[in-house]
Amino acid sequence: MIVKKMIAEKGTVLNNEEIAHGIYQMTFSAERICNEEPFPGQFLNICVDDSWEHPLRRPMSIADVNDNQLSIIYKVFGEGTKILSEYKNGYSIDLLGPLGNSFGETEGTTPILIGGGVGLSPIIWFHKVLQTNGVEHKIVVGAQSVNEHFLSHDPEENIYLTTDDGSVGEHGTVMPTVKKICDEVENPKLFSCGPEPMMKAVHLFVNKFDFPCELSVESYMGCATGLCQGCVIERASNSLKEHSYHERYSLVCTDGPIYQAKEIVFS
Amino acid sequence: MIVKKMIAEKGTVLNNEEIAHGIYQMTFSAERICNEEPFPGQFLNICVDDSWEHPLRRPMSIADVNDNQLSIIYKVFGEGTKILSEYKNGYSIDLLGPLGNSFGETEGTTPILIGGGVGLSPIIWFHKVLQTNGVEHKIVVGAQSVNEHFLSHDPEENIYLTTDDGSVGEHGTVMPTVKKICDEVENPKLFSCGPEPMMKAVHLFVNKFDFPCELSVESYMGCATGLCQGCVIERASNSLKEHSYHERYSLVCTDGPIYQAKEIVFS
Amino acid sequence: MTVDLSVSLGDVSFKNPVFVASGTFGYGTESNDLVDVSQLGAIVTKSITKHPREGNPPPRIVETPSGMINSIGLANIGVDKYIEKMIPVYEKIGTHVITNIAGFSIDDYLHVLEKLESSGGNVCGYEINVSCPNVDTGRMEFSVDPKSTRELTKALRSATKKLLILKLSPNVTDIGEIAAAAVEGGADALSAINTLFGMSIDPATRRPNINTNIGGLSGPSIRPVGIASVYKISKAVDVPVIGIGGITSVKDVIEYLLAGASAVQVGTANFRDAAIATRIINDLGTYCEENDIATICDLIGKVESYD
Amino acid sequence: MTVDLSVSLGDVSFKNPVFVASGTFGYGTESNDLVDVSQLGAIVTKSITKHPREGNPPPRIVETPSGMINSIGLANIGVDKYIEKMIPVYEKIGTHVITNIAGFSIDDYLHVLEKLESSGGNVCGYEINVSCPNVDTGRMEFSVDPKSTRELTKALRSATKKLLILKLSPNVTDIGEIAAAAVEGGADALSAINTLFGMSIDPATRRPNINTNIGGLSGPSIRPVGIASVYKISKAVDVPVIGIGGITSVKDVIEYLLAGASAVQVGTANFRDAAIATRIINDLGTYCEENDIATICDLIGKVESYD
Ligand SMILES: Cc1cc2nc3c(=O)[nH]c(=O)nc-3n(C[C@H](O)[C@H](O)[C@H](O)COP(=O)(O)OP(=O)(O)OC[C@H]3O[C@@H](n4cnc5c(N)ncnc54)[C@H](O)[C@@H]3O)c2cc1C
Ligand SMILES: Cc1cc2nc3c(=O)[nH]c(=O)nc-3n(C[C@H](O)[C@H](O)[C@H](O)COP(=O)(O)OP(=O)(O)OC[C@H]3O[C@@H](n4cnc5c(N)ncnc54)[C@H](O)[C@@H]3O)c2cc1C
Ligand SMILES: Cc1cc2nc3c(=O)[nH]c(=O)nc-3n(C[C@H](O)[C@H](O)[C@H](O)COP(=O)(O)O)c2cc1C
Ligand SMILES: Cc1cc2nc3c(=O)[nH]c(=O)nc-3n(C[C@H](O)[C@H](O)[C@H](O)COP(=O)(O)O)c2cc1C
Ligand code: FES
Ligand code: FES
Repeated sequence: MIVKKMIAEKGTVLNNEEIAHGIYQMTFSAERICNEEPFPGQFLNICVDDSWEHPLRRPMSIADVNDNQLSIIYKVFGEGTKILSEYKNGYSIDLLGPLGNSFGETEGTTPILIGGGVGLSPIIWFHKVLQTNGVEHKIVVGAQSVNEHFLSHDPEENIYLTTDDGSVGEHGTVMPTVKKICDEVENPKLFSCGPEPMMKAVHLFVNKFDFPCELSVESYMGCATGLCQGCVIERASNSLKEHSYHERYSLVCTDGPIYQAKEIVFS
Repeated sequence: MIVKKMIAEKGTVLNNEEIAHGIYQMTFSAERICNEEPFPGQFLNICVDDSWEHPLRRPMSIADVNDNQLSIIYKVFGEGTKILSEYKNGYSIDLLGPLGNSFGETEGTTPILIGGGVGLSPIIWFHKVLQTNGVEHKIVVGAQSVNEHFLSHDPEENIYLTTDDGSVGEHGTVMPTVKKICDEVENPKLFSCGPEPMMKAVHLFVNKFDFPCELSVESYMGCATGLCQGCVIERASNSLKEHSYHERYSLVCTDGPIYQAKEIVFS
Repeated sequence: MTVDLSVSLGDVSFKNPVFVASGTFGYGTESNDLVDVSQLGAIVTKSITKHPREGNPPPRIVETPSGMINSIGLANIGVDKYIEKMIPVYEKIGTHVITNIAGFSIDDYLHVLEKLESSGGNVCGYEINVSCPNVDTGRMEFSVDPKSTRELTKALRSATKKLLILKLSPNVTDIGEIAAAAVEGGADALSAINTLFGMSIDPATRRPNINTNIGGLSGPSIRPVGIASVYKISKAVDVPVIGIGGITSVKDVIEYLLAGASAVQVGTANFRDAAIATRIINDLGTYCEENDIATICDLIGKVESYD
Repeated sequence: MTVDLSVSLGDVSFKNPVFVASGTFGYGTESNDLVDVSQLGAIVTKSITKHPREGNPPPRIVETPSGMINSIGLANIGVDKYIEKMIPVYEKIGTHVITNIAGFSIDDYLHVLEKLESSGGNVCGYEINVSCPNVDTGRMEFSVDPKSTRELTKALRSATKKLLILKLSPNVTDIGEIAAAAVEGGADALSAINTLFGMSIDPATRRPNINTNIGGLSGPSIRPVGIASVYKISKAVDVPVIGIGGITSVKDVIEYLLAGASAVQVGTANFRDAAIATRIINDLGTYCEENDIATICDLIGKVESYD
């Protein structure tokens, strides 16, 4: 892994629109961050407000990079993302990035990308990168209902949607579709980012069948730069990493957010 | 004095522009507050922000009332007024008003209105009301330099400007002009609102010559509704008023902000 | 579903658990233009003292990040005028009024309480503000010393059968210990928290922003301290706790109830919006309906702590 | 005009009075991408303990109004690895490093301090985090008991001639008393404040937002408590005080200096912006120039209090 430099940069908002119910996509210019060549899985830490009412930045996965432009896809969750959703074009956005590690090796495998909800950004971007590089892969995207989807169900193009209520694509969670694909393809390797129940289901499944799998993990972050020790996740193994003061916990912001499924424990 | 009801109302911003260096005028509709027929000297208490970073509202004198529209003139001072200055047309503004008492009797006197800086609002509005009612009067307005003025020096129309640097109107503070006018007119009665040094000078002057004088006083306010007891000013006399728990201090928000000069002590 | 918002403290039943805090709602009638006070769970009055008090010189108030500092200095009309002017008004105010009492010696407090007892007025109970220097013991505050707190409570307990609430200060090493002392002394309930010590200075004038240099910090900034205090007190004692500190929304009320509060008081937020407590009461009903909570008691102390 | 920003604590001179606070800047090297740490007045390290500590389970952090709560649980690499890995790095870091030490008995603290003394490394002094339970005396924190504080300070004083700073907790009845005890024990300087107790609860899950239920509150919300504490301490003792709590701008630094601080530490604000302390240092120079302040000493304790 190449170590990329963290950059603090003021970007300029170029677009900020609701792309599905309560889900927004924002694009901004951020030349110096783009120069660090971010890769899918990496994230930004965004200061939502000049004021100190919300002292902490909000971590957001990068959803795309185009020349000097970055984009994120985010859900309006609480006060911080509400403020983000009100940014107008031309607004100066306070960014820190690229942060964290990124999705790894796909060679010799059939990548199966699994995403859902706010965890879609790295998955969709990774999907684009693999397409560009001509790597054959599948992508499975889950949601509660059609309102939250902003891709089309297109199994011919290897894009599978699922909905809890059956309003588009396959009825149910992503898991039945994932299992079916794993049965069909050679050397499946899973890459997943999504809500905790989805991640737990994927984790359980790959551990049972011993499939290689990379998970993009979320945790509450204080700094995203290794200063606060707030963002820990429990390790399964005892492989001490650089910024972790210990063997039991890993810092999601600097060691992660991408982990081999076997490395970590979901509590 | 007619007791007016306090109204909590969401107004709509109709205009918000810089009228002099760092000084803004904002106009908004606020039908229910206007129905209470505010009079010069009364003020609004404005919630600058939905968030609780600034828990307290900001008191602002009413600068004009037209049908269902109110306006204020304010200086960008700190964070709260900075936020106000960024309100766009159509924005919903959270108002409480009309609050406090108002300027009183002019009959049998020649009113001399003296204003400066952020204290101009009630003076200019009172000037308009007196004009409308055909009451002959003078108005003296002080500022540091021409940049802060938004009236024209027009002694023929009884409007006198003064500037500390002489860049427009009379050179110096308002006091020499005020003294000159007091020498010339019959039964002068002073009405003043402005920065503390101006008010102190007026206070000293009227006490010396025993001129009747009404001062509009500022103080740091917690609630502007008589709940917090935060906004006190020291009384000269011991005339106990309704909402004051005591004889020594008076609540500027409910007893004031207009006081007879003799009633109060400047510390 | 009809939700039962009522709660009991001692022998008194309140229509809902949302009160307004002492010193932040005057004597209860100042905001009649803006709010129907009869909807409130209760009104806690400004602290009443033996003699009228003019309070501290200005400046008395300054804003801080998500909070404010005050030093009003217990300005109030004194117990005699309070009985004469306010008690009759409370006959038809439509909700419970709790009289908050302050003093500088046990005798001070007793004097006020006894006058109120013999006034026969419509006061459902007393909240005792112990954040005052105790002149009998060399100016240390009642609130910081378990012994002073216990003795004061005992003295007041013997003088009334009405609801007796001790209001605790967070400026102590162990609030649980003070709470236990108040309960030993006979308190029916405890309320917490009063303001934290706080100070700010104007760099331009080099003057403190408050005439007493150090004043009392309140508002949303202190909410985490209030919640922690309620949690600690409710682990330390068995009487109901009234949660105070930084409440601005129904979410904050739920946090306090889960932490162990049986009722709450809204303070600083009244200065922005005198009707905020009544709106929170409405929101509380809606919240309970939406979350299938039949009675407020199903929330009190129901935090699922980590062990 | 050239402004003299330097300040002295004990025998050590610092290039400027703006340090970064323990636990909010790692070991000083994590943010090298973002900030030239050599510009800092000093770096105070994460608390170091006798043995490595893995810290508390997640969740460890939550935001609050203008603040945050944490319960990291003193996660650190332990003194041996600290001496091996970090001390050599500090040879060329370009500013002073103050090692913060935590422990659960006097022996714990002594062990760490003695190891550091004999390492011969480039550590200019020690800041002692006394907000830890004292296992010798039944788990009460060192910081809340004047006697524990005095004894601990005495023991450490006899083991080092270097700068010895005691870092005080605000969660006490009388911080002046604890300060006096630390000075009696031989402290060269005091720093204040560590975090306040704080708690918040997620209404949806009914779980505390922090694994230890109650955690430490920091950030702008606690600044008025920090300033009041520094003011009280500087009235109670004659050693320099380092002001901590909610600093985000040069204005905040001026307030702390006026209140009596000789230096300050920036904490939570580093999480938003690792370069914030260096920008404040620049702004401090500009402020002094614009206000004709020749040396920082002309600000220290210069508040014009009301009497
Ligand atoms: C590495 C990473 C990548 C992420 N990528 C995305 C993304 O691409 N799109 C997306 O919509 N969301 C993403 N999130 C989640 C996003 O950070 C939270 O939804 C957001 O911070 C909520 O902020 P809020 O102010 O709206 O909510 P709040 O009202 O502040 O809090 C709601 C919840 O959001 C979470 N949260 C709040 N602050 C933080 C914080 N500083 N760090 C982590 N979690 C926090 C907490 O779990 C909290 O309970 C990501 C999180 C991480 C850790
Ligand atoms: C009755 C009255 C009428 C006023 N009318 C006007 C007016 O017409 N135009 C105008 O420009 N200004 C007026 N002011 C002053 C105005 O309220 C302050 O300038 C404003 O509150 C500053 O807010 P801020 O957030 O910008 O400043 P901050 O950064 O918050 O504070 C700067 C200074 O403003 C003052 N201030 C802050 N909050 C309050 C508060 N809640 N109450 C009183 N003072 C406060 C304090 O003195 C403080 O030191 C009036 C004040 C009063 C009491
Ligand atoms: C301006 C002001 C005056 C107060 N006066 C009193 C008082 O007289 N007696 C009392 O017991 N508490 C008094 N308090 C404390 C409040 O009742 C409450 O305990 C505290 O403000 C915390 O709640 P909050 O954060 O909701 O304001 C006062 C608080 C403020 C802000
Ligand atoms: C995440 C975090 C970790 C901390 N860890 C330590 C620590 O290990 N040792 C210590 O003495 N103080 C620690 N502190 C306290 C800070 O050094 C500082 O005293 C406190 O946060 C107040 O300053 P602030 O408001 O600027 O953050 C920590 C604070 C935070 C927020
Ligand atoms: S978020 Fe601060 S160390 Fe990871
Ligand atoms: S501002 Fe609250 S009583 Fe006047």
